[in-house]
Amino acid sequence: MARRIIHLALFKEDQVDETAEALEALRGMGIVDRDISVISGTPFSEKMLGRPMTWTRVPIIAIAGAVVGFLVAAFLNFGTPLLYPIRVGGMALQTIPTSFVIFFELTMLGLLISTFIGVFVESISPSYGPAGYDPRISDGQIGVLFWAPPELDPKLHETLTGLGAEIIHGTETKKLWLF
Amino acid sequence: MAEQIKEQVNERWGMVIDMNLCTGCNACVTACAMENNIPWVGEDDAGYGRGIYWMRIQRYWEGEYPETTPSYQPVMCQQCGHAPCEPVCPVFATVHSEEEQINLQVYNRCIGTRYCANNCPYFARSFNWFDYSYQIPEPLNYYLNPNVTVRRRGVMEKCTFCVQRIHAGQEQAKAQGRAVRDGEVVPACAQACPADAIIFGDLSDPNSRVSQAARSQRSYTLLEALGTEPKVIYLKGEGTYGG
Amino acid sequence: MAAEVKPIANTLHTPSEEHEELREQLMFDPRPREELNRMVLDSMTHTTPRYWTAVGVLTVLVLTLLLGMWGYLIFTGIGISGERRPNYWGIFIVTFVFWIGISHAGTFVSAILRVFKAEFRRPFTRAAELMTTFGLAAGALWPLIHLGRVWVFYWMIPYPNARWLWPNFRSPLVWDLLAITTYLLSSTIYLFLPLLPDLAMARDRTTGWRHAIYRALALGWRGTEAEWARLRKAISIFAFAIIPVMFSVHTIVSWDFAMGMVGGWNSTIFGPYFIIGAILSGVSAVITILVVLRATLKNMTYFIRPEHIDALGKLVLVFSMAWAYFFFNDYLVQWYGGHDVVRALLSFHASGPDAWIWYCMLLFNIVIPWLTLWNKKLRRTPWVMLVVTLLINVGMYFERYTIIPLTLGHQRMPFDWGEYSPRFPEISLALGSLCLFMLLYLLASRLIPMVPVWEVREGQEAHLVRKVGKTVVPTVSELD
Amino acid sequence: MNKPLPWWLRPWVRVTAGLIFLILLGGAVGGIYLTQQTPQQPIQFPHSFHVGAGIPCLYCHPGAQWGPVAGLPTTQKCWGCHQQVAKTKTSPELQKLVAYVEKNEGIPWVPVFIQPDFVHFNHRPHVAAGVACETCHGDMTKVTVAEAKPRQNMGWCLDCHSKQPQEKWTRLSDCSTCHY
Repeated sequence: MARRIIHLALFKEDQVDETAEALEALRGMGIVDRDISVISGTPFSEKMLGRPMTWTRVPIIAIAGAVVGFLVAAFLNFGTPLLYPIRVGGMALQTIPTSFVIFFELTMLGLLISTFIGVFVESISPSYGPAGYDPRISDGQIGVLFWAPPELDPKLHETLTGLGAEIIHGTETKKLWLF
Repeated sequence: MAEQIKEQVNERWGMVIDMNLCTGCNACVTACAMENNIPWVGEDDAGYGRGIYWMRIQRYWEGEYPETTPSYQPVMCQQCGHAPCEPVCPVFATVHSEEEQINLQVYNRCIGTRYCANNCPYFARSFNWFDYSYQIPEPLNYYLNPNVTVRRRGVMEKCTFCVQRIHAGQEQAKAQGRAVRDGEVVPACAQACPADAIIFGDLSDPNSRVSQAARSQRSYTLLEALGTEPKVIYLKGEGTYGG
Repeated sequence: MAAEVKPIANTLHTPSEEHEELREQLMFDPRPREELNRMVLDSMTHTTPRYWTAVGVLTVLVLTLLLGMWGYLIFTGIGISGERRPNYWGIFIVTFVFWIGISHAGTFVSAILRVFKAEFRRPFTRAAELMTTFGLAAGALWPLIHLGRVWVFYWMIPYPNARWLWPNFRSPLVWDLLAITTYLLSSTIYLFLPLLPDLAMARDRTTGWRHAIYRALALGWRGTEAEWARLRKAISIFAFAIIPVMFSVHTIVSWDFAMGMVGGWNSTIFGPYFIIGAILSGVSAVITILVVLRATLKNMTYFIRPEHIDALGKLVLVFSMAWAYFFFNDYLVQWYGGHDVVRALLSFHASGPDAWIWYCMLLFNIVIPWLTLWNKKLRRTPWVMLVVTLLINVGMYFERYTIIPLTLGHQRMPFDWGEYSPRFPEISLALGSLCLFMLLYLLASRLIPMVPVWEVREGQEAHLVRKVGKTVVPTVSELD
Repeated sequence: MNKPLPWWLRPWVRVTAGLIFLILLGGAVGGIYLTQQTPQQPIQFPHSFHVGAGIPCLYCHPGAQWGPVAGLPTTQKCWGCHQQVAKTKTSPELQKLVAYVEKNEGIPWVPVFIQPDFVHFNHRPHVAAGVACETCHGDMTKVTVAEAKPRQNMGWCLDCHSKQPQEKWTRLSDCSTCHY
């Protein structure tokens, strides 16, 4: 595989339409969607920019966490009195109505914590799109990151600057997190 | 085997207090305090409403001054069969004993949420606001009963029906290979009562003295409508002394 | 029309008065993101001697009033409080319920308004969420403070142990523990998730220790589509799931009382009554905080406007009415039930020696909001709102005071009727927890971007002014 | 790069923090270790020899048969045998016993197996149920001075109680059996 160069095209905050056009143009030059990544300081949905939908495992992890929480609650409600049969005389150790409270709280706890774990794990796990960053993104600018073969360079330059973008070649991936 | 059968028998300890006989003399309260290592909280705290009593004589005045008549009623933990204090404890520090059919307070398990005391409709529970055991001067600590735990600060305590005496009676009977006799186990209050107004015994035995007394037409329990099924049964007085 | 009399020079920006208000609330004077970022960062790094004095004083107060007194309490015993038979619960639990109540509105304002897409929420969700987290931090101390033996509090936590004993899962206090843990964890995460893009923003613009902190916390946020999609998903899961958790928490707090056999507590309405009370006091506290932030934090006059306070003031009025309804419901049903104990208790509330607390509660929670909050002018005057909302919170504190010590002191055995008066240690601890809350908030205001910049920007970009017929109406294009 | 290191990265800060941590850790470990020591006894009593000589436990600790407390032997009980033993005159350890006898004093034995105040343990039912002494106290033929066995906690009690017949479990798991 020939070594491709990462380009970052920066658009101004209000140039959403231009960004969408630029993405169209890049696709027209034969760059597939997988090699393009859009970074922005404000959330633009994929639909607005005409990009394929991204997909996340967060809901699945969240539901798995809820199930785990439910099982823990079941263990606490009904398992512990069976495993540790201390007689507390007169009182029923396993009661269904009060168990609802524990079931609810622990299911929710499982759901919410695992949602966070999902976000955390997905955030720190490596992504395969083109990496690159510019601090101006958090100023609201829209960045289009893409890999392109060197021979497309002049054409790219012309099209993107024509749309009002500022192009940075070969952006280095700065270390943004601890490791 | 007789031994085997005895293991399965549940005693149901109960108490009958005859309000006709009670004179409100407070002997039971004193005896209880001595038997159960009940701390002396000091004048200021007692006046503030923090006196620790496992039982107390509730005194009400009837009529307008100067024509007032007092009425008395000794009240202690009613050892409810359906106790409101038990389910609310987060750590099982107050539980029902299946063996003696009384309510237990496990001092070393208590973490001091005081929820049980709020939920007790009889206000039978006392809280150790401070560490009173440290205030006992040196030779005086010999008055403490070794069979009863000296409570530390921050735990709830209440009448146990002198469970240490119940245990001692059972132990003795078992060592001699027989069942506990009626009247063998006597809590401190019943022992001290000069009028013999307090009768203690096994309610599951229909011939015991306490069962016979409990079948009296004068019998009632405190706050019966709450359905707490107390093990302390009062015999209504005729108005001479008690209420 | 008012616009017609105005000089021509102004007509450009004032088509009509009503429209102007709408613009204010939705912040239709957008500024470039770069400037917003700078304003927010400025507010975080800008500290005056007055700020440091406040931090210093509060630190000293927290160390003495709260931690020092708590240490004294642990070493001496609960006896230094004013609690006595039959009032086994006093200021400790009152303050606990108060803080848990305060912590509700952060989530309410943020999650419910997010679910309902109430656009005016955008600039102050962060401030409200912070209030939830710190309110809970101040509130979660109280169950520990009030324990007789706090050093064994872990016996309430379920874990396999050498004693073969598990906590009593039927005790409302264990539910409380689980519910508060759940709520504290989830509201902290709920504060953190929408903070990610703002942390990345702060990371890009700071150096030194701040940079190190923000870099670690921002989790390498770049703003890719995948990250935004993930965040959107997580926030929507949270906004929906945290609402039932929020309801459950205060319901369970109310069950600490309602599950009991105590006259006046054992009421099925207590759950919703507590929730409404919590939201009333919480939304009021949000207003209080917004007014203070607006006055003290740099650049906040742009983000927080009287119109926001106005909108929240309407909510307070609605919840004050709802609270009055539940209060009436609780008292009427119990009184009509005709149980001697409860009747005596209710008339004791209104005629006993502490009846002034009960009357103040009604005055602050019903009379004052109803008299003031219907008026738009008053709702938009920050200092009026500050006074009204502070009074509502005092009133809600009195409500909890009525429910706990005043009710406990007048139960079924007349021999054990008793009064309760707090002593200095309890009051000191309560004030100390207030100082802790303020200190945490003060410190956080310089560490955490107080305004969710990306959300504000998203809102501003999403609102396009469109003309329908003869009027100009703002529309929200659906971003999700 | 000549930028000064931030304060938390400077070596002396890290060394100091490490030292403080080590001191605290050492204090904690040492404190816990000290509480686990067997106490000093007035006489280095060799359990191993006596038990090996075939003396039953209940001979010196007879209380276990009929009551809660097993008891520690009195001076008279020791002297009853030892006045006839030749070694009493030679062994320096036994001279201490002679001294107690001459002064007519009790031997201040230090109890080793202690239950906390809130636990009411009774030897009699355990002995009556045929529980051997070494089940709880360990094999005394192997130790000289009695050593407390660690971790004799509530779970340890219940572990044995739960192995008893089912009909006894109600009583054996009742809180008031031990705590009142």
